[in-house]
Amino acid sequence: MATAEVSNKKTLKVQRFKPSDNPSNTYLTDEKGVWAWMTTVDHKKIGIMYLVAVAIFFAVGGALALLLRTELMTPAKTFIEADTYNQLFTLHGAIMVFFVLVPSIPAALGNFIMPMQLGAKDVAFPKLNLASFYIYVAGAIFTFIALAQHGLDTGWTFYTPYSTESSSSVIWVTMGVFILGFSSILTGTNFITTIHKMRAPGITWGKLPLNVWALYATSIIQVLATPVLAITVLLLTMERWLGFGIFDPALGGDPVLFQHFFWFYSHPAVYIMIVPGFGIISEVISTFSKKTVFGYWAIALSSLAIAFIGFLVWGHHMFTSGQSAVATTVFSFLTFLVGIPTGIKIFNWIATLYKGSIKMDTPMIYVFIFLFLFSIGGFTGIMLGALSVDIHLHDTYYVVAHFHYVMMGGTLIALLAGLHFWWPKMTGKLYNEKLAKIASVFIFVGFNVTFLPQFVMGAQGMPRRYYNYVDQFTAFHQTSTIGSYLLGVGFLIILYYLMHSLFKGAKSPANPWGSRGLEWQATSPPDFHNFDHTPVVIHGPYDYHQPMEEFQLGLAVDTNGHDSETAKEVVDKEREQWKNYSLG
Amino acid sequence: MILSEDKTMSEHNHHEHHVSSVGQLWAIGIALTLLTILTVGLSHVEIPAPFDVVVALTVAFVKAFLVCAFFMNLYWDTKFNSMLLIGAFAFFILMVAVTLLDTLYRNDVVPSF
Amino acid sequence: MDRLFEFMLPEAKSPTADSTDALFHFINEVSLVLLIGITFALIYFAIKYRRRSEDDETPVITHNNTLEITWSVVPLLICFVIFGWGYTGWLNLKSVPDNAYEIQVNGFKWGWNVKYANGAQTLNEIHVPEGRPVKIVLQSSDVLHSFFVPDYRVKHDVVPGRYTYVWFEAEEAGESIVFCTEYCGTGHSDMLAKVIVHTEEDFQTWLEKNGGGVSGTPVEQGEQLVQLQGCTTCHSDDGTRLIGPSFKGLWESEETLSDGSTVTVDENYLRESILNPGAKIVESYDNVMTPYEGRISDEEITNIIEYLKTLK
Amino acid sequence: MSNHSQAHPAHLQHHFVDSDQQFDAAKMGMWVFIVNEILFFGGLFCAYIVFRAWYPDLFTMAATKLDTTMGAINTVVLIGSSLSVAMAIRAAQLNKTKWIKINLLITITLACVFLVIKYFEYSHKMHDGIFPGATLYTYEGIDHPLAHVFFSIYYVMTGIHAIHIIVGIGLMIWIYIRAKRNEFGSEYYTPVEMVGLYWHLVDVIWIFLFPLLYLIE
Repeated sequence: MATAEVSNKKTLKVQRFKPSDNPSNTYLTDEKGVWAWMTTVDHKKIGIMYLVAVAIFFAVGGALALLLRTELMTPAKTFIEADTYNQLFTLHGAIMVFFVLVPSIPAALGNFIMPMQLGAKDVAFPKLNLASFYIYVAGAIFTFIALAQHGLDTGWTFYTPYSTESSSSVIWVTMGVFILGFSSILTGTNFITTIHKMRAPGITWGKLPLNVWALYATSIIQVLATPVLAITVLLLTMERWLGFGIFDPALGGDPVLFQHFFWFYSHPAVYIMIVPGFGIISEVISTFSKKTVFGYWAIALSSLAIAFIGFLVWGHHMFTSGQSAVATTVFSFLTFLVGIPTGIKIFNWIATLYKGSIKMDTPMIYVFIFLFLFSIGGFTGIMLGALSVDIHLHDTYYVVAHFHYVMMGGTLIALLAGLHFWWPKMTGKLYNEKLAKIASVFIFVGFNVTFLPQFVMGAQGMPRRYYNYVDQFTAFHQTSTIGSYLLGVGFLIILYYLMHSLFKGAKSPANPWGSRGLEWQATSPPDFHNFDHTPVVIHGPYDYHQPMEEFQLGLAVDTNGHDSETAKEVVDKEREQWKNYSLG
Repeated sequence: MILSEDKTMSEHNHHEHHVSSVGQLWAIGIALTLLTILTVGLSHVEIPAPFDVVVALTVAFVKAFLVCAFFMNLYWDTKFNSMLLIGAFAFFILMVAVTLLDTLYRNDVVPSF
Repeated sequence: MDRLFEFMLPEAKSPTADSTDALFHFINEVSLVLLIGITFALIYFAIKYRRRSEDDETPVITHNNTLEITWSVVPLLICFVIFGWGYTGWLNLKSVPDNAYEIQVNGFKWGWNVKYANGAQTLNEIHVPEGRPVKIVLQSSDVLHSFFVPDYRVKHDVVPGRYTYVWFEAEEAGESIVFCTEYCGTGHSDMLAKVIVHTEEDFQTWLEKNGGGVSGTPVEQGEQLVQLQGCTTCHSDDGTRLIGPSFKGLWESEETLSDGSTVTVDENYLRESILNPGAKIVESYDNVMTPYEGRISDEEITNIIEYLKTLK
Repeated sequence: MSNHSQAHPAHLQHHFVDSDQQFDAAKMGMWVFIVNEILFFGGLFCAYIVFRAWYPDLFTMAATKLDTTMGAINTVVLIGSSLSVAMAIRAAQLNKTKWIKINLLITITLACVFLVIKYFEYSHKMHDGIFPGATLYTYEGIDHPLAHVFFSIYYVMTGIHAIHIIVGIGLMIWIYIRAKRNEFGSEYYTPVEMVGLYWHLVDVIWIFLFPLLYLIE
């Protein structure tokens, strides 16, 4: 029994709680059955549902990518028609951006982990959290209706006037994206409030895990940028339906204005996708080097800096679009500024490794892959920010390669790192480490074989979104296609061993990596309410020089006044109370 | 063992919620109505080009301030909520300003600064 | 290393490309140095500081302000250099010399219609003189396109309802490929053209030979027009099915429309289908053709119809 | 963190420590939502500003077709409804359930008046052939090739605002039903306050829409 003075006025009675290695009651054993899952307001279950949905969409998007790459084996038609090809790349882009990358880390992993890192029982608005998920599903249904009708062939960017003239089902998809936007907005709103109001005793802003900082920055972008996307697709829908004349030049509108509206969301959106990835990297790198993160504040604040500057650079997608010269100049200048906080992060992570105790387990391998690939993505981003060079490279495969290095080599690899890192926490099972390492080799090699040649052919002039291409690019395209198959194999291996671990994997201890993170001080898988007790935090999440015991403190007397009860009784009691809960 | 910590657990402090008086609320309501009449009246006065918009928007901002500060209780609320409102507005201005940087200067072949 | 970077770019054929290429190489070199540094640090640390036992103690190194400032300021300075370099190169791409030879290029789905000052017209071929600045004035008849010549490092979107331009100076006689780089539908990847560079003398001869545009009997004029207007991109003259119905045997044939009704192909149907193609779509085809309303004269339509009549 | 020994009040959700935390969280969440509403309308205002800067004549000409009197009456109606919502919150804070209900009814009535006036404005314009979008627009009284663009912007801005009013009426009815069940009092009135904040926001947006659309000389 100990006491911690948590506020200026109050002294809390604190007691050490060791996570039990044999939990009688977890969130998985509680509330079983399909209906219980579908109506749950538990952030962990909602996180898992997002994860499954994202994985399904990723499989669809990935299959589309393989079809595209296969078509590009030969310069002319290989096996599908031009119109089909156009629909496939549009869907690949739209699905990967809106249904995979945007919700992947915040809504799936963030939902599961973030409240636990705060020592909270749930997010601030659990019902809203469930609502976000169903709004996401509704958005997906609209998109699938579009597929069943005439598909979509505008590219995921919906540029007018092509999108106002196209004979495909643009309106279904824009309405789908409109709905999906609200899912993202509500998640962001929920997270911001949660981070402000739901922190356990002792978690000051300076003790917030960097993953939470990253999610905080992400949520700010979601709340500020996504509404503009909503209004953009709404105006586009109206343009198509009623001929509003705002974006369609034939009716007096301005297609470049549409691009402004679109990129005002879609550029910050790339930070919605990548910044949560930064959070995961910080967590993993510190755990596997058993060392305090180097430059905590530099990493935390650079996320916010990226979130802010990220709003001011959207015009770098429009250097050749016919926007004014002064706008082009300003956007180019600001684009370089956003590169700096990103660079700061990379250097701080590398400095964290210095004199660490580095263990190359699978999550750490993915962090290394991330640092390598994302650096390339960043450098080529600087290349594309330089005005004269961008004029040559814009809308070529160089850009395709660049954003795949950032989005896939960055976000998706970070997602894989996070998934492998928190998999034992989420499922309570260990995966096959050897297979995981083999898969990571496939992913790394496959990725580079796929996308490195694209830099070269892009610089040589190969435009993007091309169904046919001139013969000189054949060798590059074929190499790229072979690489994509390797990538596919890598993902299949991952799917196999993760599924295998789910059903036949060894049981995981509460804290297999020896992390100091608060989420690891709960059982694996966690209790229904995350912690049996309200945690009290006295050390930062990366204080590896402090003994583990001091990370396992909780209120000796529970705030709810049932300290003598077992976890099961608490759950039962609270479920009873739920029946009387009102909306609010 | 005694462990000390200098900050509070999170930002929720115990505080009394502000209760506005009837007179206060009516005063704001009447002020808003008078300002509406004022702005309609001013719209009939000939004011040279950019300033008519400036005047109309100034009145609108005063009205919006009254609603936000006293109806929405921002005046008594935590400063963070006011910051959210101002932040949102700042980002809106940013969006408009940078978009205008394009739409107003399309005719310049090279930047004229 | 230089060979590798040079391999990445096509051979530069316009003086405006030099600054672009130099900057491209510079960024590549700086990036490569940094990337090697990062990779080396990663691998070195991973080996040197590998975990020896689970009880390893690590030092508490929280931050170092000197380092933070160094790795913020140095990249920032490099970025300023890159910005300035890119900006000046780009200003050069925007500032057209006064003596530039002007050519009008009209992008449409899917091709480039090229018009010269003396009335000469070509499709998907841009004939230019060597050693003289050329200004390409771009306009679009339908959706966004983008005019890209990799050899000259120039690119600009072609925006409907506006004029945009690019300029270059071809250094020697030869050919360069033109791509459309803004996605524009089914035929996007076939929307290619060629810049054909002549010596000054050859260019003048070429201009004279082709000056005045289409000529000959109405049928001959019609035949040239369907080429120049890009009709043949989507409509074959030998019965092959392309994006639109073939011209062969079209005249006076009976066509089923997408709404199930039938129509006989006569002068009025053809005229309507040129000016407002969306009005009556032949079954199993998509409504993708650009309306030619305002872009073609009545006489030209008549000539085209006369030509179509001959394709039995 | 007070009340260690007390059981939860009925309104307190399980994951909050106490009522204060729940109230503050709800309020902050609402403000974050307002941030996103501001940027949602911000997109429309941005389109408005861009087009007004491009075609000032169009806006001067087309605005004459809008009925300033009706717009002004609607402004006052919304101000009145904001006042009554503020009164409803006050009543809740002071445990006067009867006055919560009366004030909510006044607000709902005023919101309906707003919509009725809006309906007359719309139908009057549509009667003249002024529809949103070039497809339906047939009015020829405004001598400007882009007249339809102004009305597209007008309809979409006021239309989305009207949808917010309708949503607000729904929320108000919901609050009214709960007030009738005596759920609110000085201890717990979070939903009343949240709906109030929403309603004031709708008012603030109209405060800007009115001069920008109706009062262009």
